[in-house]
Amino acid sequence: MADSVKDIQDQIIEEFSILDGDMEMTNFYIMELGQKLDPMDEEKKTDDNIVKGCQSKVWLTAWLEENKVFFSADSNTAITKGLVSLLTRIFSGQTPDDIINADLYFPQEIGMDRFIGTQRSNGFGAMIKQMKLYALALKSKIEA
Amino acid sequence: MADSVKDIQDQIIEEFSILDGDMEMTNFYIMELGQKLDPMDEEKKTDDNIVKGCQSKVWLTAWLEENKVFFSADSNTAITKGLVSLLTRIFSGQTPDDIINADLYFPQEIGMDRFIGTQRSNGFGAMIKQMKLYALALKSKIEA
Amino acid sequence: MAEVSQESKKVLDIQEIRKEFPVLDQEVNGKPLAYFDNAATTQKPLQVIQALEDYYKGYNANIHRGIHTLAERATKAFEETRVVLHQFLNSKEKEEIIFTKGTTDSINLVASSFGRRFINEGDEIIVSGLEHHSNIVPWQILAEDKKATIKVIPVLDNGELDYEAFEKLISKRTKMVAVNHASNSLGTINDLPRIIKAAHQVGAKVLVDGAQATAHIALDVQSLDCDFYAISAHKFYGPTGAGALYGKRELLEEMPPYQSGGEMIKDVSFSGTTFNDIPYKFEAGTPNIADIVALKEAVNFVNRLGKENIASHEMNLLKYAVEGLSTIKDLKLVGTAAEKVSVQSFIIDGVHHFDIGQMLDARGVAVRTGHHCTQPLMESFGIEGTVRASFAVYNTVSEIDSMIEGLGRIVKFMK
Amino acid sequence: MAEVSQESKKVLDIQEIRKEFPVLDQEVNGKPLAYFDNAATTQKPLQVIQALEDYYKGYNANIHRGIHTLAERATKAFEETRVVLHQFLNSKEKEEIIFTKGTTDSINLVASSFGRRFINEGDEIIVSGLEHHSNIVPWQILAEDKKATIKVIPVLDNGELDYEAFEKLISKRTKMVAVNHASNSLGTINDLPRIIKAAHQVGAKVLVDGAQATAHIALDVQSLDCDFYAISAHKFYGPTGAGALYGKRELLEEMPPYQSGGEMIKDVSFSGTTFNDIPYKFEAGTPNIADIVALKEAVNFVNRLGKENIASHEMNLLKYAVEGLSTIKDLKLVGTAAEKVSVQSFIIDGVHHFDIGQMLDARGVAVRTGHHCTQPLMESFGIEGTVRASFAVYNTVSEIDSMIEGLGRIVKFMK
Ligand SMILES: Cc1ncc(COP(=O)(O)O)c(C=O)c1O
Ligand SMILES: Cc1ncc(COP(=O)(O)O)c(C=O)c1O
Repeated sequence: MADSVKDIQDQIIEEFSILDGDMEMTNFYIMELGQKLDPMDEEKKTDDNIVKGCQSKVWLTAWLEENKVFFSADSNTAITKGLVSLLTRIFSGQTPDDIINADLYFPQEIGMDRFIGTQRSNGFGAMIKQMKLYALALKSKIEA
Repeated sequence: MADSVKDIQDQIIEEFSILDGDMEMTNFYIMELGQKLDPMDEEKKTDDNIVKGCQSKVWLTAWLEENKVFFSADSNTAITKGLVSLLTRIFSGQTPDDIINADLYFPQEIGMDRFIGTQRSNGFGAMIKQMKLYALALKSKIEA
Repeated sequence: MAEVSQESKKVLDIQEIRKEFPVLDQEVNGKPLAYFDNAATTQKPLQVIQALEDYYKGYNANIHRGIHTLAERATKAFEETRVVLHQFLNSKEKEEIIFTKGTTDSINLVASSFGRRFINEGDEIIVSGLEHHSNIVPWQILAEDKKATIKVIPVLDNGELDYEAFEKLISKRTKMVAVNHASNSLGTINDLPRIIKAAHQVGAKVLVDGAQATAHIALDVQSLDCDFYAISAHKFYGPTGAGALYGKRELLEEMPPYQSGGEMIKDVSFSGTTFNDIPYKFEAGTPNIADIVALKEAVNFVNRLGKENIASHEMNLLKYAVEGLSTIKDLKLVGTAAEKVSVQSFIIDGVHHFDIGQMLDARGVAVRTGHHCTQPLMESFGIEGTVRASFAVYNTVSEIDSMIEGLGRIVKFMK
Repeated sequence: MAEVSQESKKVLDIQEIRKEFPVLDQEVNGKPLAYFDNAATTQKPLQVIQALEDYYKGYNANIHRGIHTLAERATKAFEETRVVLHQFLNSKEKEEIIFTKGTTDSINLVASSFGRRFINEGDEIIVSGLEHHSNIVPWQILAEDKKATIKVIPVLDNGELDYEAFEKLISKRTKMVAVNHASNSLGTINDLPRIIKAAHQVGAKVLVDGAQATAHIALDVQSLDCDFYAISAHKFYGPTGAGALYGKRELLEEMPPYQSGGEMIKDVSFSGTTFNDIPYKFEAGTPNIADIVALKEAVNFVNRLGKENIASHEMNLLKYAVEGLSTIKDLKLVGTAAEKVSVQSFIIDGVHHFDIGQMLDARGVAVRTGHHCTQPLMESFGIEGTVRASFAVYNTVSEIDSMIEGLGRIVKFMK
């Protein structure tokens, strides 16, 4: 069984804590994580799958496996790709309900919360919303 | 011979000095002076003779007598009428050049200078300008 | 985000409130200032002035497209005001709040953009005889452009609209009814529910000029069901140069852009340009960021005091003023509607309003004189202008006493 | 009225100047802020912030029609800024200065009002490939309305306009040429005398978008002989929400009003309305009084330092930055015109501009990234956007060092 949303967030916070709040290092680390993100099928990078509200582009898809939600994502910018990799790490393999109800506190802890407030310049908030919407849609699929 | 522009201004300043800068009294006194202004011929109160830039209306005409300029004026508001009566008192009977070159310092001394700065709301500045323009026009008449 | 008053009914401590307005603490012509020109513009509390200072000393940056920290802070603060106004007006969505320069700008936006899309030859636009020029001239220009016609709701002697006449004016040809919430010259509060219902029955839209209502009347655009609502920040304790337009989403979405340039576009190319979503479609160019940020504090100020409490203080002042004015010989009140905001116009037989204004100013009392940008209204009363005293939350009865005393002296002198 | 620098050539004491900008004295992400987003908006010196405070704490009132003391003081201060701008731009008359929200508002005013009166079917409007969306989209909308055509002056590889191509584009059909004085994305200073001369030879008018010039280039609209000049206060140390349009009197007088409402009318009645003289004809509604009052202090600030001295410091910074940037592997400068203001755009092969912006912000360096509202220009270079560093008088070489060091680290990491 996957770790809980809370557990994974706590792991992430722990990992980032050695960077001691240095934002430049934090960004480097996030980009590194992005480089390790599972590649997304090129044919999934359609306009339909672009998350709205991003300055940089994010493609995002989701599917069910044994009633758990899985995500695949990519971005044209390194930092956004790193951020989305954190989100897929947390959410992939969770139940729809766990995703829908997730309370994400890690952005604040790693100094990335400012990406959430201003949806227009950056898509972090939009990404989270889109993942929850996917979970909601997939949930109704299970229940149907 | 008429007193000079300077002399009359000094008389006015002297007269107002007993009001001790009390603006309410000053306004009352100005209105009183206005009530004593020589009446203007009704047929001279034409649109052509209205001074532009006034919130209250001022009619103003000028003519020559023995190469001296004389003014007749009226206004639909009491304070403006008082102000214009001060101006006609100073300027009527002066030579065109004395009017054109006149340096009016009395408004400042009697606390009425604020009417000069903002030409749009009140026509004090516009009145002075118009009187100087009349003097200029009449001067060219003399010289012609 | 918005400070909301906890106890809703309370008696305000006016002396304490006055301390929040440093401008009030001054002498004019050697007398304490009594500022009764609030319908023209209100004074600003410290928290508004402070917000400007904090912005410029702390995080000034151009918004929306910037990704650096200051730009994100500025964007956040700017968008917070949108949320606060959305709550203040109770719009359904925050995207229905468009930032403008003020009421005039908001009305021009609607006249131009709504007009372009929805007004055609032979259509009728109804305005009221109480309107400010800003809610007349844009419609006149539109009507001329489109060969449409302007109809005018007449005004009764007491300053109320003639609703029966209105209900005869309105027809299938009516496409827009543009009325103010409260009259700036007379204070009359219009019966918007009645107007809006009648308008909607024939499919007409309603624009409400809210310039004079925001500081005094609790607002709820959803329950009013108006289609547009226009406001100016400077009329309710906010800075000059900022205001807003509320519009129903479905209308705003169908309307073409008004101004164009940066920010209101999605993609620009010389082969074709696509526009952004609302509200941004209507917000071309760098907005008035600092003042819009500070506008939030104006709403917070009003909410902290509570509009009901503000209005109740102002109604006391109005009543007191009317009583005082009634003691002045030959003084005639102009505007005596049953429902009013705290505005009182008057004239004195045989004394020009300009002289009254000057004489009051000489004793520190600031009133407005003239036609108040409502020439057609003045004309319908057969007068050129009035003296207008308009009260805000920081005014006091002793200030009114000074005005009444001054008026007494003028009348005594003039007669 | 305007403070003018006495000695015209002097080396500025930048550390002293920085003290006038409290916003600069802060840490961002734990590092000292280096604000290089000046082409988006400059920071404001204390005297501008103080002017706002003085206005709101001292003499806030609505202007022009008010006759009480505060209204007269506010009107006087407001109109003083008109005189100061008239001197700053060297217009022939102060009435040729119209207050607007900013450059976008000014250009929309001209496109709408001049366009309405003077642009007809088949006419041509020339804009340059360097333009900001605010100087493109209003003309596109006008052209669509009037069945006119837009022609585009191409841009050379170094960011300069192709003047020979321009001289082929221009013809008797050309009615308007709209170009910026300096490009916000590339910094290119355009050869306005050449453009204006060619335009006037065929009877076309010229609108200059001066948004990026005001802070850097000495201005003289009379010797330029342009027909319109549009500026934003916030781009030259002034407040947001205020700007101006210069226009030649004879054109402004022939143009119909743009927005309508209070203040821009002479007389309003339902049988017909007459408009005020310029500049008031174009200033509908309560203006942004406080910010326009404070704008005077922005001009005073620039005049006190001396534009020549400011430009000379900025050119040193630009040169230093270009040298530093040239040491970064795979970095390509975008915009290398011979004559430039202190703006440098660049891209790094294989690194998205967004990531560069974020990484620089992480070390306190604020740059702008993206298309800078010049999508057609970006398209003509075959890129999506750039990183843009733009310098103001308060920037220093050590701030540039920090940017260069940050860029070096990014490249090292990414490659
Ligand atoms: C060249 C240029 N033109 C026009 C504008 C628009 O100015 P504003 O947003 O102040 O209206 C800008 C700034 O964004 C600019 O740099
Ligand atoms: C009723 C009314 N409508 C419109 C306006 C115009 O508002 P603004 O000048 O802020 O655009 C005013 C204020 O002058 C007003 O009182």
